[in-house]
Amino acid sequence: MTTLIAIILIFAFSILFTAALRAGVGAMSTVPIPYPQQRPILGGTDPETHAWQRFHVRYYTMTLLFVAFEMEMMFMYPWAVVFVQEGPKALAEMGMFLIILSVGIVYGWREGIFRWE
Amino acid sequence: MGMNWLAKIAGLAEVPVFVAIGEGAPSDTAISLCTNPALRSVETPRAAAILLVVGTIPDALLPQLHRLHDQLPHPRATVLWHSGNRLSEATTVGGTEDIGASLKDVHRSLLAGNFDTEPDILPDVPPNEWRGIGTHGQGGKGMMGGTPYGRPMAMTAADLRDGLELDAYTADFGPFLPMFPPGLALTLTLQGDVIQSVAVVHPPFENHENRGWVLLNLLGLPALAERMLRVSNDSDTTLRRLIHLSGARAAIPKSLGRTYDGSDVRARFDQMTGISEHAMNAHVHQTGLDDLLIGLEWHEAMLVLNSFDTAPLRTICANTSDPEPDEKMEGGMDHGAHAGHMS
Amino acid sequence: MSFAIALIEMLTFMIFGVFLAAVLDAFFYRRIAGRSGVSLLMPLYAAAAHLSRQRLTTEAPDRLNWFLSISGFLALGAIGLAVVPFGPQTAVIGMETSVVLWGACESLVVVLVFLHGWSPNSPLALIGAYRYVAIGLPIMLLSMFVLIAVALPAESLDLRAIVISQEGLWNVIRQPLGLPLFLLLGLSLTLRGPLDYGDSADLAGGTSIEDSGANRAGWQVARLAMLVGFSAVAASAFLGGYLGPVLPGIVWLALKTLTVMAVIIAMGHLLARMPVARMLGLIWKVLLPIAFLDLLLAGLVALP
Amino acid sequence: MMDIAFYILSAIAIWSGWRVFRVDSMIRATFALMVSFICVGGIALLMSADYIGIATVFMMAVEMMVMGLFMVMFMMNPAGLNPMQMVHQYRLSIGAGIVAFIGLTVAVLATDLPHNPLPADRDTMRDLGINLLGGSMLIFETAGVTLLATMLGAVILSSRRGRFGNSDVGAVPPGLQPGGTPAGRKVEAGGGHGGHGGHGGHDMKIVKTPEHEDMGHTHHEMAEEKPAVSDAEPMDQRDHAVGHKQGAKAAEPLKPEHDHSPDPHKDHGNTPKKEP
Repeated sequence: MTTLIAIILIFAFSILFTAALRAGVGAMSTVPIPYPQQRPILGGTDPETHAWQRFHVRYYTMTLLFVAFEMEMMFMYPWAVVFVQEGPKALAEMGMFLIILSVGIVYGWREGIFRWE
Repeated sequence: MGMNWLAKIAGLAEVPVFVAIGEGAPSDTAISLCTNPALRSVETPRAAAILLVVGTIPDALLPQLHRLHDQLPHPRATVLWHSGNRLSEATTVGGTEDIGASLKDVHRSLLAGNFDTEPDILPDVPPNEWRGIGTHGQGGKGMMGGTPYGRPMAMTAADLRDGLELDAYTADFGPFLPMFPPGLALTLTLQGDVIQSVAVVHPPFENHENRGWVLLNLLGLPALAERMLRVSNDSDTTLRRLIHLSGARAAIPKSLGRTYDGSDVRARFDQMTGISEHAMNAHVHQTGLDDLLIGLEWHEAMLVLNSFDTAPLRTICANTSDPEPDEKMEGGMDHGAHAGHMS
Repeated sequence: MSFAIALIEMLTFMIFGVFLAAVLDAFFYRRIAGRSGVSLLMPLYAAAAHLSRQRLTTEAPDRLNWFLSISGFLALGAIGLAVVPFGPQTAVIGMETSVVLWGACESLVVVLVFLHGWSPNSPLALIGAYRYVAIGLPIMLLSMFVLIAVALPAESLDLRAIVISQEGLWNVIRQPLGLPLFLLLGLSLTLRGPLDYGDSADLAGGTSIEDSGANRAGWQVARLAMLVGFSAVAASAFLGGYLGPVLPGIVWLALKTLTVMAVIIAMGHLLARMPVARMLGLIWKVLLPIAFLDLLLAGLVALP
Repeated sequence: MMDIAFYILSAIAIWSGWRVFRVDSMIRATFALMVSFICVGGIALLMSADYIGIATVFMMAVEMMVMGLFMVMFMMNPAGLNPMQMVHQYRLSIGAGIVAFIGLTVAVLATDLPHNPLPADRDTMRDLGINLLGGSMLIFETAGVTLLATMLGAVILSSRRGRFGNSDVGAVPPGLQPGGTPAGRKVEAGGGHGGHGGHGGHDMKIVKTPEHEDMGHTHHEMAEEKPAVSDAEPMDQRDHAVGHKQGAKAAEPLKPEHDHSPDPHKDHGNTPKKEP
């Protein structure tokens, strides 16, 4: 409960702080910004299109591997707590688990998914 | 009263300057600006209070200068230095004056309100009329069509590397980007961050400055870049050792940006930063920018662009085959649509 | 009541930390660049200069996400500091799983930096955002491994217990591979030097290219706050946190935090950044196996 | 106090879950869903399930990030610059929503939920760990193998290179009828339309291609309610324009190492259906 309150307080404070920065020099920001000033930075030229696009992510296969790997990492947190208590058994079990998953990484490496496709 | 207080403190800061370099800028511009304690050269016009034009911007690039000018936040001012340009309301500083002190004065008077902020040069009109067009009044049509909020959306094209057909973003980049050699403006088509095609809009200006410091900056070493500018002679062993320890050489991919004579970015980097004494004769007679840049990721492409001195880079730009004539030959069908939608 | 005191302590720590981080950054930059003279108040002047300029937006930006990315980034840095114990049993967020909470902050940083680059609708910012995600995601795995490794001897995921477990020997010695790997994550979280793939110079500022006025000031403050939060976590996880003789615990924590901060800032100015594709390969092929090794060694050492 | 926190978090979770379907931008939809999950994680914190709650936030932040990358990559109009309807088959989805809601409510009300509140200082992490190393060990290791299969599957399906060559070599879109000729447009020899993404008016002569089905919905459901054909015309022209440019560029001499084999249909197979 205190955790939740602390987190909410911190977020509220951060939002207030950022809003206060904006409000500080509010005099100028109430005027609508003219179009030439809104043009995105390209070093003085005018873009033809919006920048938002079906962006070509060059590493998308890596993200899929990453999600699977991270899912696995979530098992390791409870494991870490009981590691000393359980001793070698825990080490062996997690070792096996990690070796299984390393196969996935090695396979991805072999398929070249860590390159900028 | 509160404003005055803030303005007073702000006046003590280093003046944030965005530098636009033109033709005939002194070759030690970067050195004199960076060693001046009163000012700080920033990466984007959004962070600048003063637009400093060094040298003369040719007429062909004046529209770009005007757009750049209008992108600065208020309060802003323009200062011309060693420049033959005429801009309304701009302050001209003589070549012999202390640029730092002059800029500081301008900045202080801007903040105090003694000096009016410069209005836009360009008219306040959207790139395309959009207000009230379409059912939602956002200027769009259907899913992808029209000009929502003033611009059309990018359309798909095949990719060089993996053949996925996602959106290709085409735009002119430069000439006033800090990571571009001064004066260089390119039309680039990007898919993601990989360059698909390149055409030269404007070649870089003649200039004899060493671009080694820019390379260091692009490698994430701005402090070393400044140090390189500060030491006039090459005998700073600390600098060389620091560059060596930073792993900058290893960070540049091998055989990146290789020209036909065999030198790559790494070799040119060694020469520019004085690591290698071996003088290279840059033979770039057959190399064009399209050979060098197409298929590169953005960061690599910027390293390649800045690894050349101005003279070879101008040759390379001249060698670049322009895709425009091909286009005219290939697709003479729908030019009405082309012009109508793209301008 | 003790909660309120801890909160005030944390706030003070954060304000001084942000200020000192800015001063340290300027100091190291000037030292390395060979420039003389440093004014302690320079960061304040620069902030005032930012605040006295207009805040601009682009054509059709995502205003809400722009705002939330800046304030959220600030909040995540503060949460990092909040899980750090200032003394035995005094942390703003004292919970059994505070290491996991910090991990959640790390993953939200990736989201927020992405949003910061996405929201202005500007091409170079967009490239920076996507490039940051490519590195920000896998580098999190390193931090998960090393934090799990420090949790082994403590038999707890509570940062308070982890600090107490270092009474005999600090983790930086017990697990020598941990801190260097964790510092790499710090460089990535605070967008610095060799792992600054979001706001780098080749994109003229990357995700922050469109930030002006209050937005720019806010983003810089948030980056520094993240530096403070991260350094405090690193100091607690590897350098024994508040533990130390004679001086009060919070002073020790502050000194250790400053040390970590200085190391990160110096690394940021002294190490070169490689193109993103190589870094991606490096993380998966070299650094991740090293992190495996770190966990294995930590496990063997911790076995009774 | 606890109750107030619960109601606030639930309200935000429901509200942001609803926003997922109401906003135009893929990114906003993605991260609205993330906010919803974060609130659910907060509720888990209230129930002293600290680890589950925070792990939810941890995983969801990452997963929504990855989902956002793919949504932006493959959906038209990813930033929602033109307002659109995020829900396909509007009526049906309302119906499905109501049915699911009633079903779940009945299930919750009808179940005899255990009522043994845990003491707040119970170390649930330790219980979880001991269970993983004890009774649930087989499940745990099976999860490892399952995740390995997931990784391999993801790599095989989405990576272009593979041990049998590039994945798009010889790939043809499915036929209109079983065993029929491949659907969609062939790559034209002239190169003038190389940039055409397969949507828009070009394919109008083919009445229903698989990818068109998807398109048709989106067109109809755009709040604009115009027939797809008249809609497609201006887009067609824009595509032409871009197509010319790209076509011309494809004709340039390319460096040999860039294996250039554009397949205009490759992305369709990957287009995710929006099912948040």
